[in-house]
Amino acid sequence: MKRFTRMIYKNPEEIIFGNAKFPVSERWNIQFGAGYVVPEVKVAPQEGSEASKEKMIGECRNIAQSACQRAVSIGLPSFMLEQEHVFQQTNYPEWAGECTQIQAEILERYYDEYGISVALRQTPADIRVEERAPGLRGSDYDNKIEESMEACAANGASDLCIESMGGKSASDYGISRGDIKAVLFGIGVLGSIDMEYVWKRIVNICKKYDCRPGGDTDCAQANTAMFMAGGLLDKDIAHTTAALARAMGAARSLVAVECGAIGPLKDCGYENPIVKAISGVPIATEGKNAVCAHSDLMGNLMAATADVWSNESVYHRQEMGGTTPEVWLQATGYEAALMNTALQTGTGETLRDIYTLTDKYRDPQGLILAYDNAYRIGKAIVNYGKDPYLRARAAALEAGKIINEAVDSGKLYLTRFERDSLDNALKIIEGLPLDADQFTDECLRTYTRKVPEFDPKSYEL
Amino acid sequence: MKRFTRMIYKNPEEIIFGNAKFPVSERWNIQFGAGYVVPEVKVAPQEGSEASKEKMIGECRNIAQSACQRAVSIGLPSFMLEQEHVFQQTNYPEWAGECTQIQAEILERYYDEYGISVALRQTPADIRVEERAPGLRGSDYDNKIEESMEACAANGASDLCIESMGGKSASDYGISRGDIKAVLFGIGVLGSIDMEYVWKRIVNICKKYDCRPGGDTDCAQANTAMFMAGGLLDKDIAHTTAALARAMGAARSLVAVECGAIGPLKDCGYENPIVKAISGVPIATEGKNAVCAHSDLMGNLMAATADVWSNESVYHRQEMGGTTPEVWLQATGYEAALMNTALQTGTGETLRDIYTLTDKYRDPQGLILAYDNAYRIGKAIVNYGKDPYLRARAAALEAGKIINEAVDSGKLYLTRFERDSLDNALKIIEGLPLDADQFTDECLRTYTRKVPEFDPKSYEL
Amino acid sequence: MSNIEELESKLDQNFVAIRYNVEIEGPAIKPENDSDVQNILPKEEPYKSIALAVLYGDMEASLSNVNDGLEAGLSPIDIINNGLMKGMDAVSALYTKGFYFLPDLMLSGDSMMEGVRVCEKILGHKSETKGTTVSFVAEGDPHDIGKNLVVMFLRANGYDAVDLGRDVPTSEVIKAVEEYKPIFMTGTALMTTTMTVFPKVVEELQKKGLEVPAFGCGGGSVRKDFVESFPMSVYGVEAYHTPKLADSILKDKKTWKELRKEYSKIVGEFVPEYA
Amino acid sequence: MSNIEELESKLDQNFVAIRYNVEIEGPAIKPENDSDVQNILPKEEPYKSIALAVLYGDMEASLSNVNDGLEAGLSPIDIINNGLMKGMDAVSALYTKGFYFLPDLMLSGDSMMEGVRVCEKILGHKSETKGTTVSFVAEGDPHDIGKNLVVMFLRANGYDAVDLGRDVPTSEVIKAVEEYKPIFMTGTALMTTTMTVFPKVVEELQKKGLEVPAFGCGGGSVRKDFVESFPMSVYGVEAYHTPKLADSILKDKKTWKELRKEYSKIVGEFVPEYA
Ligand code: B12
Ligand code: B12
Ligand code: SF4
Ligand code: SF4
Ligand SMILES: [Zn+2]
Ligand SMILES: [Zn+2]
Ligand SMILES: [Zn+2]
Repeated sequence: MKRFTRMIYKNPEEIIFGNAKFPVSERWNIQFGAGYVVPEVKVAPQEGSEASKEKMIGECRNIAQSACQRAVSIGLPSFMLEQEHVFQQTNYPEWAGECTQIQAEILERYYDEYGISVALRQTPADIRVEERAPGLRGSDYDNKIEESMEACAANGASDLCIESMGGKSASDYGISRGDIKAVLFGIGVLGSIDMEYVWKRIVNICKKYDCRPGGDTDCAQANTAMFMAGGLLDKDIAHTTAALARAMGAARSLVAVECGAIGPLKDCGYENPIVKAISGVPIATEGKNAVCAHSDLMGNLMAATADVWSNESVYHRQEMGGTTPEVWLQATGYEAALMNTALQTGTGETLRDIYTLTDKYRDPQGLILAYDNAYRIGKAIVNYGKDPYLRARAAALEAGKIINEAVDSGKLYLTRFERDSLDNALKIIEGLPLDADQFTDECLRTYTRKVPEFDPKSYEL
Repeated sequence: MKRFTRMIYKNPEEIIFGNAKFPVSERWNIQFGAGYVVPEVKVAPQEGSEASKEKMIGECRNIAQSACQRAVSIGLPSFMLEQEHVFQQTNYPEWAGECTQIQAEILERYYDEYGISVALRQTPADIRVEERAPGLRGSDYDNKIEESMEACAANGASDLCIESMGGKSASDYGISRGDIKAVLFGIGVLGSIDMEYVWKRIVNICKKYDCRPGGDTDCAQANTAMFMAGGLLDKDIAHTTAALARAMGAARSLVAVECGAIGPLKDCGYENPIVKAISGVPIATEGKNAVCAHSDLMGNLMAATADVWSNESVYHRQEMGGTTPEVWLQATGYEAALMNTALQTGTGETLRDIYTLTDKYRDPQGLILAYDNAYRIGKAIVNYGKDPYLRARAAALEAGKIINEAVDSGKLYLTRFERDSLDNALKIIEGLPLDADQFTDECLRTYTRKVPEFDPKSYEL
Repeated sequence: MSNIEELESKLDQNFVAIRYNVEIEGPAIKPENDSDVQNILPKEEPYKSIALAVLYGDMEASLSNVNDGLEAGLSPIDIINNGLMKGMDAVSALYTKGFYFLPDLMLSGDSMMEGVRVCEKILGHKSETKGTTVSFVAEGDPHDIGKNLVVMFLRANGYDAVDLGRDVPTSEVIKAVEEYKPIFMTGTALMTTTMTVFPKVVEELQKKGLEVPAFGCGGGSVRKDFVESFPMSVYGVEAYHTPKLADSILKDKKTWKELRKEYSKIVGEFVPEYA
Repeated sequence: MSNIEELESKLDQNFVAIRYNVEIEGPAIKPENDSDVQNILPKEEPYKSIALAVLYGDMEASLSNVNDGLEAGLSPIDIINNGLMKGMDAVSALYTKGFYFLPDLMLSGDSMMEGVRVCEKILGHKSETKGTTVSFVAEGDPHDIGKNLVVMFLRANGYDAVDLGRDVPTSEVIKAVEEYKPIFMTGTALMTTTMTVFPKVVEELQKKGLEVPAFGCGGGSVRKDFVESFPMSVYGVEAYHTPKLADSILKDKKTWKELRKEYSKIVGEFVPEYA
């Protein structure tokens, strides 16, 4: 397997929304990273729709139809529809196939009638349960994921994604206790191992169809940290800890690309700017148009590097302004239009920079994802590119350095909790072994005992 | 009464978000148009909250509290809370007073604790019913509006607005039939007459308190046209007709300023860019963060000239990302932050221009509100500044000219329906008398017969 | 050249916004050449001219045609049914197809109604309609355009639509039901805090033992889930759906429960809220 | 200097974002100097040291303190109640005030639990708890952090919290209720399509004639209106509310209906969802 040991981007200034070094084409005449930004929309199926296959199909049809209708009604040149599967859609691969099929049909109809460029992303659910033997590999649930992926690819999905959960057991433990070693083990080692397993399989499935392998997200780990960290005044996880987890997450999410994923990477991977800087693949991101679903502290900054600009799964229901697929596609569609105007008029770099500066010093998490800093973290990763553990470790150290520099130059102020957590974490990380096997052995000893859900067999350890 | 006969702005390039020639200060250390953009949020009271005063007060408290909480949690330097009254809040002035009081208390608490700059806008409802004698003046409903206004001002509102409805009877008739003469009569003549009545009173009330007279909106007329015009594929009202109504609306909404309103003008006045160009007062606008409530075709363009950036009243309920006051304040807050970053870094003009170009040719309605074109319409208005009818007429003619120029230069394409409606309207308008009394007489003859709801006595005609 | 003009000159709009309305526009055709319209329009004169005047929304022509017909001894009933109404049917067909627009409809409706009024004067009584309906805007609510459209569509489709206006006290609504015994009632509310009037209306009706076959509830802020939380009601989406709902009550004896279930089918199109 | 650096140099951040968390931070104080903590902490040794070790989340110190105490002949029960639990009470107080954070709480919780385990070994049986609770994540749902927090808070507050895990079949939930007869049950679901498990659980319980005093339902996508659409349930907002709800069931015999009505009062703070 290829590992990234050099940056595809030669300097950070080259990184900008709507442009990727390796653009991706999908059916229905759409390109990603090819000079324009594509808006994305996704909507969670309503409660009750899981009760039968027919209901779920109706729900998916309805979502697709509403989105298409609004797209042409406001003049969007292109858009992507994503459907994130709920449990039943993945556990019953037949549902996956038929739900995909109906959405593909509707998109194609609008493509034919209006010439609008469209794409259909399907994201089967990672329903595996590590703590229930045989765990992540070879369980019934694991097999269902594979079948569902294939059903989607065969029935019209233009690309496939997943939010895989490998390493969650250890990272959950670590995140909630501020135990940075467990976090690094969960993300850098376990997460990276599981990604290989998951992604080689997806890439193989996609090869058989007119369907692209999209990407993964460190949702299960870095997003968990971000969500628990919450707003400025929340008192759960230190935002500096969450920032380090995010940096590690980039080293892990890169594995999908190394296995053959070509992007656009999955929207909620807030680590995507780093992965783009390293690998040159187009990325989906989300931020200020995901307020429907969550509150982040970098709503504008995440647009700076987006090739696909997304909302976040929202309740499927009526708003005064229409149904939610309509409302939220309009939101992302209008933001993408702004970015495209900037690209067209040669002011893209300026817009990128003000997007970035709006959030660069709002919070340490945004700081490290600002494209210039993301680039630095990317470089730290490729320096140790061949070793998933060491590169995740290097990413965290570089992130810490970036935060400390900002503090020293008086641009960012930390609370005591953030300050202490960071100092403490960096001290621990610096003291860790430089050999992956040694680190893994240590962690196996500690965390098989401390974390009941953790099962080394799931990672062939 | 002063009438605008000259432009306060000397050229369109000077008009930009966050800056007005005549900034406004309100209590709780907030300024409008003074070099930064203030985000606004508003949320409609839930169904059932109208059942008792206590429920409505609880509802208002809850909305204020949630908004404040999110504001500090994401680091907003300032924000404005608006409450648009429902029927009961205005019909029972005691409700108006107590609802205002509780919101003022909460805002003040956050102002004291965090130093966040805040403002509280109250917008009593125009509950008058023209077709029910004595109509717009001196009815019970009319008196209640006055009492409610005073109750708000006395209990902590930092400014007052209204969406007044004068002329709606005639304009509704005209809009739905494409009868541009009725539209001009309803907006330019009747609307302007009623505005004087309404606004002199509000300005007098505000003088007594630490409360500013904000502004009005041509919601009842130009927005009605815009909403009925709908999306690109809707088949109700021609978008060219709606564009002409909007231009006329500027001539009408200007009356509030002439009576002493100082801004920020009310958010849903899409005609505000024109009024700002003429008068130099700060304005609130709404666009892409109003998708919750409606779909317009100029979501970015409206930000180009905003001093306050608003959402639109949305259901008060839970989203995955929080309650709607939280979610939508975050949306407008993040957009305002982007604008403020641009202003700070000297890239404001660029952002303004890409906001504008994103929607300038999406639809004729956006076209005429692009700040350069808005300026042209402003000039047409002040040329006939002393005559409300003639200036509304001139505004419509200038808007028509702007649309035709864009078509001629190949930048905007019209459908047949839009083309025919525009040609037809311009022909009629050009043929109208140049004397306001003569026009009014003609219209009185025609529309007292055709429009049963129209009552000349409501306008002292 | 100012800066925005410079930027504008670089812009390829196809990457920003596409005016699909212009893109998909077919060739212009004369309304009377549309095949559906040809099937609807009467072949014989003077009915044809009467219908055409309605089709063109030409009030003057409509009136003079009707007067000519009456002078020529045609029965007012025939003029209404074979001329004016046919013209209106053709208008509806064109509106449904997207060739005609609301102002066309309104002007044609006005022309038809004027013609009917002349005929009724001769008849000496109101002409037979399909049935009586009652429409109102909820108490405390000033937004009446949706209701006005509803009323217009009902009248254009041959219903005697009683319009109670806006900000209508619930008691007046009840009185109107007692008086007119409508085959369909419509309520419009555009606010969360006024749509609560709908269940109160139903409750009052039930208290008095009154009933309407169905009570269509619509308007900007009204949600289907809310409307379906009380009986007798059907959530209404587009004003032009109203006559279709009324027709299905009249012809197919549909109950409010059936209207809820078959809404999309009855109005003949995809309705997101009902999918 | 690159462009973004140039722009950055011009930026006055106070117009863009204010870090209120930094702005409002008071002076640092040692946890044991906080007045509430002083009221809670035992005055006499070795209880004071035992409690302090928990307060500092220092597992090693906690264990050795407990062992010292046991060797000195103190009763395991006293060590738990007068030492370990007091330390945890102090931790909760600091968390509520915002001086302590989740990791502090988790580490203190771990330290306390380890100490309790040692004492229980000596006792030969489980120590007395306030009562038994049952927690689960809905079938088909993998999101378990909220549930983990709920369980942690319950244990830290002296409850014997049974943790059924995630993706738990409804039948197993029912079995656990039969087996443990919990004084409070909590369910967590983070998806629209898994929160539908909650009413099914209630239905199954009712079928079997089982009951829990209250069933707290929470999680990212769960809405209050949904939870209140079926009986026995209370919408739960923050994990740290859980022990307060359990306490009020235990001490004040509150029913699920009362919990719904008095939620804000019981948890002692403004809760937007309940306002
Ligand atoms: C224009 C407008 C006004 C105008 C109305 C002019 C007029 N002639 O009616 C004016 C200025 C008067 C106005 C005032 C106010 N408004 Co207003 N207004 C609007 C707006 C922007 C458009 C309404 C409209 O005319 N739409 C076009 C018509 C055709 O649509 P419609 O009536 O919904 O009808 C369609 C369907 O619903 C359907 N339909 C309707 N009834 C039925 C029935 C049946 C059986 C069927 C089948 C179909 C059907 O048919 C039509 C489509 O074909 C709406 C936004 C919105 N989303 O609707 C806000 C809106 C209704 N207003 C709102 C508010 C808050 C107000 C004010 C209270 C603000 C204030 N404090 O000043 C005041 C009202 C004061 C008062 N008296 O109480 C809010 C309501 C929020 C809430 N609480 O729920 C809205 C929703 C705006 C928003 N935030 O999104 N408003
Ligand atoms: C992190 C995360 C994940 C991680 C979870 C890791 C983990 N360790 O649990 C992973 C990657 C696994 C994941 C996967 C998916 N996720 Co996810 N995920 C999230 C996210 C971003 C945060 C969840 C979280 O941990 N929050 C922090 C914890 C602490 O919060 P919490 O559990 O809600 O608990 C709090 C309160 O609710 C309360 N509480 C909870 N229970 C109780 C009980 C009582 C009694 C009380 C008092 C309080 C209480 O206490 C806590 C606060 O103190 C949410 C977003 C969100 N808004 O929640 C989406 C979210 C839940 N996920 C979503 C989706 C769609 C998915 C996937 C289905 C996507 C896909 N197709 O791949 C998959 C699931 C696959 C499957 N098996 O079905 C959607 C659900 C949409 C829907 N249908 O409703 C959400 C809502 C995102 C969104 N769109 O907004 N996800
Ligand atoms: S965080 Fe949101 S976008 Fe990302 S995977 Fe989870 S649900 Fe999907
Ligand atoms: S359009 Fe919206 S913002 Fe404007 S007045 Fe009407 S309700 Fe308020
Ligand atoms: Zn995610
Ligand atoms: Zn996402
Ligand atoms: Zn508005």
